[in-house]
Amino acid sequence: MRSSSVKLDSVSKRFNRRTIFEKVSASVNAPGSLAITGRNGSGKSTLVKILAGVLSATEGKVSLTVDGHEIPRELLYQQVGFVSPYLMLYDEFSAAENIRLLESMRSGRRAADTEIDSLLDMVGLAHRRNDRIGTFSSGMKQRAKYAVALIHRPAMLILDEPTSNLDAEGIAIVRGVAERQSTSGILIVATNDSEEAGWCSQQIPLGIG
Amino acid sequence: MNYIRMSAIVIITYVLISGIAIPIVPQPQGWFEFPVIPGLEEKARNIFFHVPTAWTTVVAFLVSMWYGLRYLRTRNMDDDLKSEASAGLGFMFCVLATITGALWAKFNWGSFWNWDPRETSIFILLLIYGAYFALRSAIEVEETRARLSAVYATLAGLTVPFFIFVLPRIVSGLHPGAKGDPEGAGPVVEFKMSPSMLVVFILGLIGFNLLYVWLLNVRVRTARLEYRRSTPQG
Amino acid sequence: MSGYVLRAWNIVVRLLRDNTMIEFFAQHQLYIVLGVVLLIWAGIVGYLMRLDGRVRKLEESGK
Amino acid sequence: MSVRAQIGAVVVKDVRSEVRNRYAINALVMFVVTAVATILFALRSEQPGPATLAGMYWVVIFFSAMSGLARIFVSEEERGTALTLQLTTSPGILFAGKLAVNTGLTLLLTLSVSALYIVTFPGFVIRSPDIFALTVLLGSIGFSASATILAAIIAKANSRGTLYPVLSFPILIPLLMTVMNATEKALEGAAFIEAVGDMQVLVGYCLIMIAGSFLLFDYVWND
Repeated sequence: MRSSSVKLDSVSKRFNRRTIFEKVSASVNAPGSLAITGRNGSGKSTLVKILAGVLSATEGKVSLTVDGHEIPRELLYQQVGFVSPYLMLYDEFSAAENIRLLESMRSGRRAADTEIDSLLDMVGLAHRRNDRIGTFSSGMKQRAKYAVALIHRPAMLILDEPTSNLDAEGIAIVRGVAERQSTSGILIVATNDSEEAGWCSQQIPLGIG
Repeated sequence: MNYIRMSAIVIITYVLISGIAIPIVPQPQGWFEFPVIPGLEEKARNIFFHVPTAWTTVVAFLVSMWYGLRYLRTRNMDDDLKSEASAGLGFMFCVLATITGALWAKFNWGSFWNWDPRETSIFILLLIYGAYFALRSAIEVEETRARLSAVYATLAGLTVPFFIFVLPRIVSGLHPGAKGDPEGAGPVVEFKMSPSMLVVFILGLIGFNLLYVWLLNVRVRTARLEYRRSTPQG
Repeated sequence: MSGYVLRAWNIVVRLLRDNTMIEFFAQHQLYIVLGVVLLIWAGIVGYLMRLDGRVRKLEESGK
Repeated sequence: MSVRAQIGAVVVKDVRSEVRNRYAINALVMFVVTAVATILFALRSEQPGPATLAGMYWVVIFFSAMSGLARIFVSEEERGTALTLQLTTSPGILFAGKLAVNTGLTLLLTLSVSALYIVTFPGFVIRSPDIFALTVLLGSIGFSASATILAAIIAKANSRGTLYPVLSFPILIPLLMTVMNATEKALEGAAFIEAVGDMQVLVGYCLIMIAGSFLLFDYVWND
């Protein structure tokens, strides 16, 4: 198991001169987990995007350290897995193709069939392996995103509204994924559901006041 | 700033008076008379106004690009305000330079527009400014607007060397026997002016650039006021 | 006051009657151009100074 | 080399996506056909000289490219997969891949326009194939270098369709003038030595634009 930690140092974000959130600080050491809670519009999605290195913070600093090395922002993608309802996969490719293409874009390596099959099996999509994502229901798309996010064994897994569009079986799968990640690496969950927030050992509320 | 303001007013007033009123005679006797440049005669007076405005256009563009690049580094919205203000002034000077140039070309070359290399480059500069503002108006989020317009200004700036070094050669290649009188432009372009003209010319360059600095200062200040006013309090 | 106006009027009338002024400007049309240009320039400078002052006032009231 | 494999993956993804969706190709083909047909109607039986032909050749390429090349980033932004890409690769790798795809597309475009011109215009005879080949190659590279980063800018703005040619034209003018000049020489049958100056300009343009876009792309792609 690799040692890793993520640190938020008084991070603020302003957007079009509107303050989304101000001076958020937190830190998680692996194995560990953090829930980011708050109402709609409190900036949960913005904060997780900053954690993933997709957005930059207006002030403050975010740092992910893996095995004692701080990961520069342009290489964060190799260490981060991300699942959210607004993340899109390529409709014209099948589930297996999406996983393989995105993984080879990420690391240049060709994912083995067995690897892809076991991931799809885990999220319950093995039978639709070669169907185009465009034909999937939104719940199935959400499941496929978990397979894409886990193929490179990320040091930090970020789940934004982890169970949206999912049925009971899907939620059980996600709970399993979250449990494994929080005992082997870093898990970040952004949610306004208290049960999902309860998966995590720490919570930071956003948008108080 | 007060010195800049006062010297801009004094210098430009001086350039206006001497540029227009100093008589052009075949045998100049001193600083108060200009020599006749063959092929230009009275039209030579345009040099004092056209060239400085064109020069200021380029300076304004470079300043805009410089502040754009600074924005990319600092992410300070004030740099973007400066970049935009400078681009706006550059556009104004560019229009002035185009009009003075076209008027002069009408009387010297026989038509308002000849696609001479210099006319082509100022036309492209106009296009760049136009595109810059079109891009700005098409982006709503101000951080994105600042970022992308800075990138665009820099990209446009990268093509400038091509216009300076390459265009004159290529365009004359595309337009063999282009209309016009290259002799007429020669002494101006190569700074082979008489000392009395050179003084007014250089003062013109300085004066118009000082005017630009003053205008930029006023524009940036109004832009800051506007920015502060529209910022939600608290 | 009215004495000055009258005297100035007389000078203008004499200049016009003797055609001295018209002759002068007929020979040196450039000075008319210069006058117009200077007038425009003065207008621009005046406008700019006023604008500058107003902006300064606004800046001070904002602090 | 991992980087080369990653860039390759971006190319494979885009090419395969293009084969399935035909976002760009269809628009490009139709545009080329319509543009050339319009020129033919306008000219009727007139036979234009090399300068006009060289100009019209690049005009068709410019406007067709403007209708198709922006898709490469606009489609990602419209489908919402831009975020997915941000989470899967670094900007440099993505830009290299997209640049390669656009260069391929532009080369395909210039080749098909050349073929169409050779067939339809009796005056369009390539008398100096060496000049022509190099012009088309360097022209396509320079073209797509500028077009790709501008496409990335456009993808983040509103009114994308009209903005793209407006933004590209001033930046592409030095390139357009040089390739038109060189193509004219190729049609007139000039010796290669006469076009060396043009080639130097083209190489310079390609180098500056590629280097510049690589440095600036980070700022376009990441917020």
